[in-house]
Amino acid sequence: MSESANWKPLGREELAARVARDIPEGWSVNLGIGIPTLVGNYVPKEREVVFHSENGILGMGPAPPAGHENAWLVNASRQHVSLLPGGSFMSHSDSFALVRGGHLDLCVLGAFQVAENGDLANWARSENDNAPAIGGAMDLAAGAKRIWIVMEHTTRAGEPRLLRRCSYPLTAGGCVKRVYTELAVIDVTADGFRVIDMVPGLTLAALQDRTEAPLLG
Amino acid sequence: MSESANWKPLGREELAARVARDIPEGWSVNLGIGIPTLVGNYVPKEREVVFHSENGILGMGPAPPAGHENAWLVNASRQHVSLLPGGSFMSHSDSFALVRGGHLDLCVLGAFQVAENGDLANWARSENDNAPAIGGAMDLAAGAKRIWIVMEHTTRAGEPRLLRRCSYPLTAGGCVKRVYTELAVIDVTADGFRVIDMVPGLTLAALQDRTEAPLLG
Amino acid sequence: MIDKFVRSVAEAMAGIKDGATVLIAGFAQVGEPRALIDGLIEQGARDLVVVHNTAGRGREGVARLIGEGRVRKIVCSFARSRGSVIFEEVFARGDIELEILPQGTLAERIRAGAAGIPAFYTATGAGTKLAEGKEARQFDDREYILEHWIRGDVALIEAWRADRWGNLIYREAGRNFNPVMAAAAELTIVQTQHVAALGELSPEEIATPGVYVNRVVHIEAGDPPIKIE
Amino acid sequence: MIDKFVRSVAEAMAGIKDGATVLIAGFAQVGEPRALIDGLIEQGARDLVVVHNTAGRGREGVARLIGEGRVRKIVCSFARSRGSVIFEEVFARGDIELEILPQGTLAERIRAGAAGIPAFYTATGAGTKLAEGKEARQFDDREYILEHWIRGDVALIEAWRADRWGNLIYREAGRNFNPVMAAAAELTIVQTQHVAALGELSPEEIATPGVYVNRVVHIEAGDPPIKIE
Repeated sequence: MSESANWKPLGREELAARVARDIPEGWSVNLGIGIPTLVGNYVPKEREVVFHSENGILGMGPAPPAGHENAWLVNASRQHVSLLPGGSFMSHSDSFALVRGGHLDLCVLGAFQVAENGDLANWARSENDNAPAIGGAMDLAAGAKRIWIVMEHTTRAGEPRLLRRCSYPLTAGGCVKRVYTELAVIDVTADGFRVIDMVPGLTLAALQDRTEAPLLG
Repeated sequence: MSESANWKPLGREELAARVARDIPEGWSVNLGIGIPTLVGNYVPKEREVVFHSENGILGMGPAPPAGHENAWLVNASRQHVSLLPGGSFMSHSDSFALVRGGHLDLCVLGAFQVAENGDLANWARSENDNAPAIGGAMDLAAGAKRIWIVMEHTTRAGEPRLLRRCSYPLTAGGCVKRVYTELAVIDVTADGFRVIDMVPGLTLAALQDRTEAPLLG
Repeated sequence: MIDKFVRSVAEAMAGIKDGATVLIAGFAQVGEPRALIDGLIEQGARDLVVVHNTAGRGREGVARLIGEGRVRKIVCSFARSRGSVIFEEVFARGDIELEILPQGTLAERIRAGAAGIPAFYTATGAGTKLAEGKEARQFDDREYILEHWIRGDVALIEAWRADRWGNLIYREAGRNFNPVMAAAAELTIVQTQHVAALGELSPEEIATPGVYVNRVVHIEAGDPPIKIE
Repeated sequence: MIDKFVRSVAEAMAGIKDGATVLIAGFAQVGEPRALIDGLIEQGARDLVVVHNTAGRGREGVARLIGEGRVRKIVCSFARSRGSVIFEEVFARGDIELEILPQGTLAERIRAGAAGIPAFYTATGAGTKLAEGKEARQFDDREYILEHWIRGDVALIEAWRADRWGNLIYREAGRNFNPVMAAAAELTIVQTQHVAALGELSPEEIATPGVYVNRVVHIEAGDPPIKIE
């Protein structure tokens, strides 16, 4: 993409840091697999956020250094984590009651596609996946107070992921409140996608070129 | 009743002891208000029975001596109790999940009426009670694996309580497995009431006189 | 820094609106947030829907709230009972609505509210007078009735120990309705007997994680009365 | 005297029938009752319906049970994933049925089984491909789908500490599916890392009361592997 000379997309770590900036103190937050998991590293230690893992952990802390893992303490992405003072354990049923009852302030997930009405597709790239791995994504998408998506703005082939309607099977309808990509931060509003931040040098027109659904400035 | 010269009805304490005799070691048991509560006193200490109280206690022990009550330890009948080694606490929702999920081996309740099909009426003596106290009776009646009833064989006026059909509002249908009265122990079977024990000297005919539904010997 | 402690009951009760649904925990005065109930009376909200195991006993607590004419509707499992004198008076005058539920259905409906389940089927009450007007349905040849969730605008909770994140531990039979009500309200207010430092409560033993708690006030209420009303 | 301890895994697994529904706890190998799974393979029951979070990873545990052709149907939230090699082979041959569920729906359906709730409504999955064939219903303008309980004939559980009544305490993230599965089966079998004397476990901390437990076997399994399969 030739016009990319004028602007620089965020890297994975920068993107995670950008999301972290927007999480206020005191929120209960679940982080999905991939870039979302990195978000926790960029919330400053003094800003207390209660991280939740579906397998029954509240108050997760950072990954321990290699060689100092606690074998009994893994998160839902099967990574070793730590527990902060104030953290607690619960069963899977209590953990998902928390998720499904609307007690998470935020869940940050990856996605394949997001539609302008907030529909989310992040579990299957085809109707024909007959043995998928869904995990907790549908519970989180339907249950958390807010879903923020972190994803690349387009596919590797350059196809847009911010769409009028998702073409992949849905995870949940109308759940996405905000999308963070390497190019922009976009809110899902009653009127559709609204751009609230872009990387320096990027124009709304250039962003629209990479987006199927119309963007409000 | 003139023929009572030939036999002697059980007293409250004897009746409680009679019920206790039939409770095997290892059962989880909930005891209702009144005579049922006394049953616990007659299970020998070496025969371990796990007593449950709806307000979230498993492994209840006997009432403490006066002056040694634990203010934080009351049962569902609002009496002070003790906790045995191996006892535990749970919330009301977990406690009733245990009841309603069929995890009590036995619940012993009082009753106004029992029908030959096992229907139980123990919460209201009239259709017109517009502000009743139901408590946990319906949950216990519908949820426990077995309901045993302890009650007087007839009303004070001499009206039978073991009926073809209950005339009072039901607590639950078809739940009663056995009835203990001051005169007899009667199982509820597919064929109706079957007498399995009587006080010495009592005849089946005399018992039938005090019972509306037919009794099998 | 997350700090859910407030300095007074008045501060804890701020903002409760007329018409609110208020879940009030406690059983036989054990684990009952008496200081918060008094605070609610002081605070002044009216036209309340109160969810509590009883319709009040004696003249204090929920009974007093009802007696002061502040409760439009009571949802409970024990209405008329020895000691429910104030409720009886108000009910006889037609000044309070009553919804009577089996105790387990009451607990499970609140749990459903906490867990995002708008309705569920239960065998409790099926085929009885309490099933009237409720949808019935057979599963595997047994009859069940449909019950709906209960969610509170406010929950009033008594804990034994609390830390600044709002993590709670209860004491013995003081647990009762507290954890399930704490999880089912928009605004969960706690009175705690003791204050713990963050990290002091065992992560395995915390019965209500702070995520469910909004405000905590330290009230050394002492033991419940041995002579139960 | 109540004593739920048995002396061997073989004794613990006695009587499991062909066709049984077996709930197997554990998440990412933590809190997974590996010795009992091996015992089930040894025991020989066939035609099983296995309820577990995944369809197995690597070549051990649930994967091995599937590989040996003992599982007629797997109910899980993760089927195809990195490491699900054995499931893939068997599934490609058409030799195993699959029911895929969102993880929270899986947990809640088991909790419903434990709590005597034959069916409940949930928003999870509503309007998606997983709602196909399921009853949908609106409550307060939102769409929900009806989900049914899951009850096990057998549950396989790993605990950190157990006493002779079968009271259990778990360790950290080893709790996961263990308490809910332990409560939802006819025959609940536990392997415990440690044995506690009766009364030694805190009554406030017991996560699974012994009422739910039938048999306990002492297996010092040690820590889960740090390198996760």
